[in-house]
Amino acid sequence: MAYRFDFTSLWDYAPVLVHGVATTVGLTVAGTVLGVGIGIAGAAARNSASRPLRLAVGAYVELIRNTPFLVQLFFIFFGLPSLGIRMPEWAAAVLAMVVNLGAYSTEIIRAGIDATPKGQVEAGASLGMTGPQIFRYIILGPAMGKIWPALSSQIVIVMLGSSVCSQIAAEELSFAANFIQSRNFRPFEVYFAATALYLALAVLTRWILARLGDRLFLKGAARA
Amino acid sequence: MLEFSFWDILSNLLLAARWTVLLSVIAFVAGGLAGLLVLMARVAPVPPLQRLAKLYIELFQGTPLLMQLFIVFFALPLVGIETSPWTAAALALTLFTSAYLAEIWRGCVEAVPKGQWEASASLAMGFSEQMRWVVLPQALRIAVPPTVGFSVQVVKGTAVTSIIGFVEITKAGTMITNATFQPFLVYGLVGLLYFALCYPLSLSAKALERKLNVAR
Amino acid sequence: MSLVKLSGIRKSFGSVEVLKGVDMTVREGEVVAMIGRSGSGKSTLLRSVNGLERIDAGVIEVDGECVDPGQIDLRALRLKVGMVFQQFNLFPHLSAGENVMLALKVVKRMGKADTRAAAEQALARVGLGHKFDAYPSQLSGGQQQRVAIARSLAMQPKVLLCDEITSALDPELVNEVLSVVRKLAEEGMTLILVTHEMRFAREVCDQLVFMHGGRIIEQGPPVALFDRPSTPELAQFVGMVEAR
Amino acid sequence: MSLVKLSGIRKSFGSVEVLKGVDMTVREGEVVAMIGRSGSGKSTLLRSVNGLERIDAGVIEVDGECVDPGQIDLRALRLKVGMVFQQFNLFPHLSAGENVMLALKVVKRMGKADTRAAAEQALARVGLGHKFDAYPSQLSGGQQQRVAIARSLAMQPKVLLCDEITSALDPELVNEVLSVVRKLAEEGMTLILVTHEMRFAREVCDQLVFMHGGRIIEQGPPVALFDRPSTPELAQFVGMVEAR
Amino acid sequence: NGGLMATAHADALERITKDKVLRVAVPQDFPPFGSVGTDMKPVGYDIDTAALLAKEMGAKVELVPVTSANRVPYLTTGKVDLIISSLGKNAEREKVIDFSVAYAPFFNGVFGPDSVKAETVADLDGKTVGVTRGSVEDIELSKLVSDKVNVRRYEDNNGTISAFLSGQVELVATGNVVAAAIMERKPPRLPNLKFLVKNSPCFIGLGKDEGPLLEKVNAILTKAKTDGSLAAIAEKWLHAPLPKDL
Ligand SMILES: Nc1ncnc2c1ncn2[C@@H]1O[C@H](COP(=O)(O)OP(=O)(O)OP(=O)(O)O)[C@@H](O)[C@H]1O
Ligand SMILES: Nc1ncnc2c1ncn2[C@@H]1O[C@H](COP(=O)(O)OP(=O)(O)OP(=O)(O)O)[C@@H](O)[C@H]1O
Ligand SMILES: [Mg+2]
Ligand SMILES: [Mg+2]
Repeated sequence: MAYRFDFTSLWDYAPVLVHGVATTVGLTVAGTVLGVGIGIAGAAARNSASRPLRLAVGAYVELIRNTPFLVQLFFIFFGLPSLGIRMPEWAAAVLAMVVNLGAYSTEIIRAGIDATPKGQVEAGASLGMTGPQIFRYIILGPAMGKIWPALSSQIVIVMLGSSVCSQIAAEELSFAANFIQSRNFRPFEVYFAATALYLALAVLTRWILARLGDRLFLKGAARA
Repeated sequence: MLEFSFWDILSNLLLAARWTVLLSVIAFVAGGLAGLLVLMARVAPVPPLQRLAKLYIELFQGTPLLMQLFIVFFALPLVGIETSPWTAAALALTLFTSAYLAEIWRGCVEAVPKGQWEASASLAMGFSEQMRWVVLPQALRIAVPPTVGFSVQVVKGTAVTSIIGFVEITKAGTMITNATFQPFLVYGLVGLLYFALCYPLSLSAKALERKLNVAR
Repeated sequence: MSLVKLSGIRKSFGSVEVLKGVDMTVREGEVVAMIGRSGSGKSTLLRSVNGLERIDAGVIEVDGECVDPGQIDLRALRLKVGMVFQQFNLFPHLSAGENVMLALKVVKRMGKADTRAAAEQALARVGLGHKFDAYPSQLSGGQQQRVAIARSLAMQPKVLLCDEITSALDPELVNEVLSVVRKLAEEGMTLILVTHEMRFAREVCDQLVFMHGGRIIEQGPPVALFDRPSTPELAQFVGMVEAR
Repeated sequence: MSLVKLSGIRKSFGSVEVLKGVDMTVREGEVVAMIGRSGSGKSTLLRSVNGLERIDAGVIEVDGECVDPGQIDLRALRLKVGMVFQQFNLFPHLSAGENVMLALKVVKRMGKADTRAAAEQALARVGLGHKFDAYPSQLSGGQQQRVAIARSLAMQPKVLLCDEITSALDPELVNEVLSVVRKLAEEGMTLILVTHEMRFAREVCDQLVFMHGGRIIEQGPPVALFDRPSTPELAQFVGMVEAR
Repeated sequence: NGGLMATAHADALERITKDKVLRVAVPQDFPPFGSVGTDMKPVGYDIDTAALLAKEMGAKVELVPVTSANRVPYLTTGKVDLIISSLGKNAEREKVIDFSVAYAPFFNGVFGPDSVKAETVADLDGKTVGVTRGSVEDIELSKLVSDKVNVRRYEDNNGTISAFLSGQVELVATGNVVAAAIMERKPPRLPNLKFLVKNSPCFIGLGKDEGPLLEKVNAILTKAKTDGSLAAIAEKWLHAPLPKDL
């Protein structure tokens, strides 16, 4: 073969890759925590009594789900400054991920909530609990348990999607790969290594989320 | 110096949208065909094939489309396989699409009751005959809504091909931004264009799903 | 002294009027059984009493707390009225003890120790003191229904509503629930029950209410009503039930 | 002349041995009923005979076609053995006629006209000649089961296996299916039936096979077996069934 | 397969003469070297240079728009014959590709609005500077600045310039002529020169071991320098004569 593979040249750049992995993990964790938070709030809002609120959240969900993440990212990072809203690239990356995951998880969590038996809500109401209390203590837990696998897949998709944040100079894993490639001109080795790292991250993320789901939501329900 | 009017911006984006559409169609068709093959391997009663298909799905669902693109575009040529932005974009999107579609369709195949497999087996049908005549026709019906729904992901996925220089809507957007200094307007328009492409697909996926639920 | 007073309760679903002006009074400590054909409005009436159905007209008064169709906040009413459902409706992600404690904690805002003590006491009252940490999925139907009763009791309601609480149970489990209800009746709890267990109604109730077509058309002591129904509808209903 | 010959059939699911060495012979034209308690292995045995379950040991021989555990291609066996299921398992996206024609077309590769003629004839044989174009969802359970029988018959199997084919039917529909089976028996079809219809078994079968714990522990003419069971297990089973 | 590639590489000139097509990697986000017009076609100094070379070789030019970060892989993976993309020379690049003689002047500098004060490299401490990943500016700036400087590296010049214009970075490191070209378009934030970093003229990049092609390209460039055709391109796009020492 004409091309000689040389993975050793990657060693010099190991710290760059490590930094990239750490940033990707950081972005994902922040994006997930806040994004799922938005999802829960969004799902609650879609079930609320206020029609304008329901419509607004519905529009947000549809708008985000029907436009590419990359464009959302560009809009936030390059477009928003025209309105005087300026933020560092990591913040823009996190914001884009939160906004994106928020829309998807709103939809996913809402499906879980719709699957809650009406009797559960009535039992809560008859004990004198308020709407928000019923949502918080009765509906949410079992609903999250039901949709956790779907939500986990979405989180992995968002983690992988964060690779395009390199485009606004957020120094995550694919930024690291591009950076190294622009210095050692060994694209095959670099992208191969980065892809393997992403795969490992995806497997790890899935594993952690599955454990977390068992921990948080497996109470009672799974013992049925 | 040259001046972009609003109409120049919009018309250039619309012209670029042709490539987005074309690339989506190619990715969807080729990805669908490849996905069908992966699906066959995934459900065939041949364990090594199943494992291979599973690995394929894991691999392409577990790595970013962007990295797949980079590898296809910059790495494959090093081992002697030439790729233009066109072929790279089409190939990477096909791999990506086929992995997801195979997995979506597997769910649909598994939703076909086991009795259908047994009845057709007892009529001496082989695996491919069972698939072709008994299982796929039934799986197809329930597969339509999620498949249409996934087409939205394909359209959006094409945006990433802008990064290897494929001039579709997003790339045209960055180029125009650079010539006009109006990122808010341009990326806003870019977003709206994608929305115009994707939202009808989303809506029809939902409508199809409702129809299917009623029919059940 | 009347604890529950319903006057002129009306309720429609769409264009169908399900409750056509119901008046009813329940005194403190009284046990009332509601009977009637399927669709006669029993559940709807019961659900109205703790606000699960919004009434279109009339007034509900429980222990001095008045509710009319305009009312938005039904909390005060619900604190006075407990409800037990046919389908138990236990919270599946919480253990028996947590099911009982939840409302004490978030509605009554009781302290941790008090909550625990109250829940243990309530579970003991239904004979399930030892099942504090069991999840609903680990309990039989009869046990689940008893936890549901304990959950309501712990809130110390003035009156407890029970809507066919044994209908979803296997026959051999019915008695363990009925005996808990019997005990509550003996202890002086005010109870309004919808039931198809006629023998039980006859033995335990002070008053029987017969609903028909959205109205109460007969009421009085069970023995009198069963033995000498004054309307052909009740006569037919009694005959039907006894023929089973 | 023996048409079906099973020798030393063994089958385990995980660590549980469900068939513990079964030998059985069925002559051409014979009608055999298999009876036995739930879980005794009747279905598993029947399913093994056309390769739906892979056996762990033993040999299945049907009309000269031998199958042992190593066999991969079961097509030849399945062409000789038809099967009718408790749940009918008609193909819902095909009409009755298409259900019958499918395997003729794709497995036997018969011509269009022949396929159609054979399917019409098979449907006529089960009394459903007029339902050629009806979809399964438009047919009653009894009709669906008769289409399933026709579907198997059209392939001209040497032997037809029926696993509790009336168990999923409403009582009033059972007879229409049984009378089709009776007719097949009279026409000389070789049949192996798993059934709980003891009266039917007694009337129609040449041989009765009693399975217990994964073994055949009694077999012989139905009258002899029913009236003079030689094992306590069969005696108990017969008693149990008749007490129903 | 390896043999196939080897011949494809070694005889790029032969292939060009045979197919009569010269494939050139050019910028489309780097005025005045290459940018797009309202018809989205690249125009600029590099594009004109490519046309000039193609004409001299008797071939048709095929323009391939690239970014700073990926132009070298385009060449090393055989997607183009030449890089004419304001490419600066440095040791790292010389390991993987060859360079022609210089064909355009280029001064790297740091640019920014008047409101931001920066007269020397030291003044950059604590400031954010945008630069295009893998460009000469990136490599040179990375060598010069301390850890206190926040260098943001963008995938392409589009990103870098957008980041500067939208205020996401305070300063931008780029070519003097690039800054001038941006200023000409009257942007919202003006990239005034703060200081120059390096004189780094542009070279044409070629694949390794393409001796015949290199000779040909050098010959054409040398001729163009003397006969004034390159000077005309410089006048047209840089509004300045070609430096004598190029
Ligand atoms: N949410 C609802 N929407 C529309 N109609 C309803 C609703 N709930 C009850 N109904 C109707 O109101 C009528 C009275 O119902 P209700 O459940 O009160 O009867 P019931 O006496 O409790 O009968 P059962 O003994 O079957 O429980 C019925 O005709 C029922 O169909
Ligand atoms: N796929 C399977 N996996 C594990 N165990 C199985 C499987 N199929 C059957 N069994 C077990 O094998 C034993 C025999 O089952 P089989 O269905 O053959 O009994 P049967 O005599 O047909 O009973 P029935 O009258 O209930 O249909 C049972 O204990 C059953 O639980
Ligand atoms: Mg009711
Ligand atoms: Mg069975």
